[in-house]
Amino acid sequence: MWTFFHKLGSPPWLYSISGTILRWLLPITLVALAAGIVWGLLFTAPDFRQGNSYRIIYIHVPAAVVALAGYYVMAIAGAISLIWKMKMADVAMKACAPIGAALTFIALVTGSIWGKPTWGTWWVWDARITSMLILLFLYLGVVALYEAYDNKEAAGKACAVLSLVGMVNIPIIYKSVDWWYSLHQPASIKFTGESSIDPSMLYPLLLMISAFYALFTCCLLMNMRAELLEREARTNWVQRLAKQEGRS
Amino acid sequence: MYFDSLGAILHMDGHGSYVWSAYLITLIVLAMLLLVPRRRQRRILQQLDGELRRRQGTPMALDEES
Amino acid sequence: MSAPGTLPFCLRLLRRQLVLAFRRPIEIGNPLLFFAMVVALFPLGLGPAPEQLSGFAPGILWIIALLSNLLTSDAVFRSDFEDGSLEQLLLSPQPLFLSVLAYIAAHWLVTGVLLALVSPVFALMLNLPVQAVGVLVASLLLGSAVLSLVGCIGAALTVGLKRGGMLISLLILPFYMPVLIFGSAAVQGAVTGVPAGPYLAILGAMLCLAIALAPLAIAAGLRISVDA
Amino acid sequence: MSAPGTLPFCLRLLRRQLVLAFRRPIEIGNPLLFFAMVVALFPLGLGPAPEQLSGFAPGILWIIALLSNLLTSDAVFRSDFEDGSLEQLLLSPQPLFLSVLAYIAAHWLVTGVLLALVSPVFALMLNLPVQAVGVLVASLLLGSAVLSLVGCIGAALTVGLKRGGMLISLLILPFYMPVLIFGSAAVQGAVTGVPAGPYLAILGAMLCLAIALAPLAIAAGLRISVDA
Amino acid sequence: MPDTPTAHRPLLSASGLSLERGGRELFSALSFEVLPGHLLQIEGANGAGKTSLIRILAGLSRYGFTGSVTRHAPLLYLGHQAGVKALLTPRENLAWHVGGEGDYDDERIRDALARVGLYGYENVPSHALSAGQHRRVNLARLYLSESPLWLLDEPFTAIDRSGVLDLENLLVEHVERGGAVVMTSHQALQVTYEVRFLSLLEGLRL
Amino acid sequence: MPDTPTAHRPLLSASGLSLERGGRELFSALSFEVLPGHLLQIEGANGAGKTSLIRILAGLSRYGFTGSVTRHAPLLYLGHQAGVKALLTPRENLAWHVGGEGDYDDERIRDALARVGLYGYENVPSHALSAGQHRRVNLARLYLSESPLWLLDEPFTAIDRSGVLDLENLLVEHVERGGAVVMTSHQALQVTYEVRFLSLLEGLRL
Ligand code: HEM
Ligand SMILES: Nc1ncnc2c1ncn2[C@@H]1O[C@H](COP(=O)(O)OP(=O)(O)OP(=O)(O)O)[C@@H](O)[C@H]1O
Ligand SMILES: Nc1ncnc2c1ncn2[C@@H]1O[C@H](COP(=O)(O)OP(=O)(O)OP(=O)(O)O)[C@@H](O)[C@H]1O
Ligand SMILES: [Mg+2]
Ligand SMILES: [Mg+2]
Repeated sequence: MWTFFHKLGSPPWLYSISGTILRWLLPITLVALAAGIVWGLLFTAPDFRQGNSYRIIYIHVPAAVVALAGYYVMAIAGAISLIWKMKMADVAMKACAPIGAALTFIALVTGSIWGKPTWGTWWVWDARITSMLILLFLYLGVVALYEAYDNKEAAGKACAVLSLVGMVNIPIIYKSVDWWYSLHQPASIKFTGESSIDPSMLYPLLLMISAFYALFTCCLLMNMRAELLEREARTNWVQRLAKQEGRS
Repeated sequence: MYFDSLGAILHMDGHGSYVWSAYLITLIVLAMLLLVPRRRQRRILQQLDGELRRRQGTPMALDEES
Repeated sequence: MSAPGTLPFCLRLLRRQLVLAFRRPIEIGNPLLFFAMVVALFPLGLGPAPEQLSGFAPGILWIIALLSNLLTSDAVFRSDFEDGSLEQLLLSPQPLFLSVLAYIAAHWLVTGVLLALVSPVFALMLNLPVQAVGVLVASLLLGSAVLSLVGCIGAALTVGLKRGGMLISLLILPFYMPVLIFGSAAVQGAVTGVPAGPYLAILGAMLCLAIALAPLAIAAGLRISVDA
Repeated sequence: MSAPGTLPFCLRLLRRQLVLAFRRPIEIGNPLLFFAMVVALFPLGLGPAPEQLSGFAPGILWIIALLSNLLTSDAVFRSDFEDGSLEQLLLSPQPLFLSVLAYIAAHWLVTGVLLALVSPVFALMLNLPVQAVGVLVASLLLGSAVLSLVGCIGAALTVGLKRGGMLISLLILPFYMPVLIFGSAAVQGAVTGVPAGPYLAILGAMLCLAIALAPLAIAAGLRISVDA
Repeated sequence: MPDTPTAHRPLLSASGLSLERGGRELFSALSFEVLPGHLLQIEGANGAGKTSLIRILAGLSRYGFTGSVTRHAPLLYLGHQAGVKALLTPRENLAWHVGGEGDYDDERIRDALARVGLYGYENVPSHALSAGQHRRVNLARLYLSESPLWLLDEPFTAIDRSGVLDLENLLVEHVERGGAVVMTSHQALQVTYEVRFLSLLEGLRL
Repeated sequence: MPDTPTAHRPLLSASGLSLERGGRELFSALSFEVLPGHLLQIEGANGAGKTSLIRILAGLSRYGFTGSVTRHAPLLYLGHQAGVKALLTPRENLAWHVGGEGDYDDERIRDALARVGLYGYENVPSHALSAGQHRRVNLARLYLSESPLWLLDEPFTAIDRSGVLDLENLLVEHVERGGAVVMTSHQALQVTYEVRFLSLLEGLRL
């Protein structure tokens, strides 16, 4: 157990093992993604109420689900980096933020495109949508804070503090937004299709959700690798790597 | 296959523009997510390699990794 | 002569911060002035129909309180950072957790409390029903303390940056939102006759959580900022 | 080598100010994100009902534009004052009237223009009718330039003050009000179908007046501030 | 103070300090001890890393360097920035100092201010002081402090000739009392006391 | 420049300058001329009024004193504050300088930076420079400027010994070319050129 953690803390080991993982995971992910998209777009029957526009669900829901999960990954990595002073956790945390922000963005954009045919408007201040928007702000805050620091080690620490504060706050934010919405209840708009999901729609959806999780992992590893190289640019192993691969 | 023609696939009973634009945007963002770290990694290695070659005349100060 | 006790030291810090604030009336006046002006802007911008305004008064007043907190929290540590006092604070033998609380308390007194005390005037200007004024003041007092605590986290994390001004808003606005929701809901409730106790209790709970955790984050943030 | 022409010098100043604002690419996003967050505050404070929000959208957007101008205009000359650059500007052989315009232009580009360009997105989020979006952008472009000019007068007069600048802010604020009134009226008009041309013309006239007079006041203010 | 430092117990010890900044190695494998009675001047050109080193010694920099520093006594650090609030008077600046080392009564503060040549300026707002007077407010802390270890980064900046003389005497007094001083300066110290030098380009000399 | 100053036309003349600050008379009835070739050092203890005088000479202070100052040539003023933007690089700081005296091409700026010892630091953000390097960015303007009259307020602050030597040589070169320098410093100039002194407590000494 301890040796595993010890190895996790070692950049060259992490770099090589993540390379191996990526070599397998990335193709699988891309195939699953392609299969899920084709299945969802072409081979399922349309929803009886929303027609074909519901096909957006196959990207909207996975993006939203993974984006939410991503924040917890980020915050836990931040906690590890602060409490156990593990440098690699820092790197992982930093790598999460842009991916999470991109997925949140996808959920928001696809949601609002979906909203136009369904609700007749691009945007409503619904509880779930509003909290998704706030999640985007949280992610972008981490990205912006990281970029603002020159000293990347300090940047990592600062972002870890921020994401920890965020982890404490996210449930509060979610509960309060939920409650805010139910307080005002503009009854004119309701989410449709909540529980009425049909198995023929469910399977491709589950496939897409898994594919998005895998995609998140791949992007995370790739971002971490780039970050590692940048931080460790002065060390032997990176310079050796640069001599081998930099020339291509 | 649910649809029977390419036109039907594109049209999707009037919702085609919404569905396709949503998928297009998603794919663009996902592609960027995958390509940006790749390019960054390659750029770092190339820069470092260039730096090393520039310094070749001078003795290199390589510290030992722990 | 020995190192001063922690409590006297914190009181001294508090006094220092208050004197600094009051030596610069513009900084004291700014939140108030800002408040007054923005209250005046809303009728101008939204159209002056009184019954609509009074319906929105709780929200408007709370949004303004939040913004004025946002504007001033950036400056809490900045001048101390720039003139080197912050380094001295970090090197001092006193517990940083508590000295940081003194800074926050000063900020709260100068923005939140002051605003809460003058808010009845503005509430009347926006036709807020009289029975809601008490709840307004109470919710502002509690809520602005949370805002100050959270705002100072952002200030501590960004004080070492050359361009902190906008960034701090991005970091802390999401955390301000729950306070805004419950604060304005409390006042809204008081307008419509719902008891405001539960809302105030939630604000109080947030305050306790923030008092326990925020100084830790602030102390960590200050150490990082001075180092970078 | 001779002194540079005035136009190249002003362009260089403009570039300097823009680089200072956006040193890193990510910083361009910060003001935008800030606007987005403040826009989100309003539904949270006022309630999410779409038809009410759309009625207030012109006012809300204009108030946000005004606030963001107000908050940022204080900083236009401050860092230059503190690090001694302002003294150098006053001693330079270039006409102060025009160099000051470069500062204002940079401020306008970074706050007003940026906000105007992204305002359609926020307008949609607040359910502003599509036909009013064009007028919204035009009125924000014109109006925010006036706001920047007026705001910089206040900044110039207060930049050197260690204490007691409140009176001057009080003097400046009333000048913001007409802009707000005509700006939000133009958008409100477009929503209800009234032609917006006359409102925009009035804003344009204000802009001409401000361009002619404000730099004079700013130049004088800067000289006084550096002297004190 | 409970533990008065004895002559052989170091007040500060650094071992194996190395720092790289902006791709340049500023110093490496620097090990030294500061004993009571030491007056150590860190030498080096602009950008040699004096400030960086002194901040590491003070504990203000915690990342980015290798090696370890142990501090065995309370320290007083005066940096490049004066740490004087322009809106407060010199008296208030000292009485409410955020350093929180001591409870000074008014008498002692007045005395310290008089000794740095600010007699009569106790209640003038600090922004109405000249550049040298401004820095002297901060130097007054040296007359108040009871920390045995002083870390001073260019204390002579903006100080006139007689001020430099006074300060040199104070430093000698302090080290003779059993304290220690680590300082940087671009001027040579004119004192009749053994000054040790740490030259940043050549490693430890003496 | 259209009007090159001849040896007998003063670049700057002050007559009957008096200044009182904080109830204390700093100087009174001070009259002098600065001719081409003059190297004038203003002397005085901290708080004597050197900065106040030099700001009056530069035209930055316009109220609160009596007497008159006439400037007959473009001047370059470097004050206590470095006037260097932390967010810009040294090269940008010089290229986009708000002083707007000249159109310097990149070549000249690089050269000036190299001469103040900042070779290789042209594109580092200025906040990552050491205190002395930060001030040197500003001093690079002396190598670029063509103004005959230089007003320098403590230009040696934070500069190391070799930097002070370079700067002294530059000043002498400048006055030998027919320029003039009015400066303050707490250090004595080590130059082989006639330095004139203006001592603020005793009125004009040659
Ligand atoms: C900007 C707009 C939108 C955003 C930000 C958004 C956000 C979300 C989020 C975060 C989830 C995942 C919730 C969870 O896993 O707990 C979700 C699920 C879902 N959304 Fe959206 N949504 C938006 C618009 C829409 C629209 C217009 C529709 C359809 C009319 C829609 C239909 C759904 C459905 C059916 C689910 C899955 C059901 C469930 O898991 O409860 N969304 N959305
Ligand atoms: N924040 C920073 N980021 C990167 N490099 C830095 C930073 N601060 C300083 N440096 C570099 O570290 C080196 C040492 O700086 P330091 O301030 O320690 O020098 P110093 O010896 O105190 O010089 P001076 O005599 O000018 O005060 C300089 O070359 C500087 O460019
Ligand atoms: N803004 C001000 N208001 C009132 N008095 C001031 C102000 N600025 C400076 N003084 C006073 O004027 C006197 C001269 O200040 P000045 O800055 O000219 O001194 P200096 O000779 O440059 O000193 P130093 O060597 O410390 O730079 C000082 O006694 C100071 O207290
Ligand atoms: Mg230094
Ligand atoms: Mg001076």
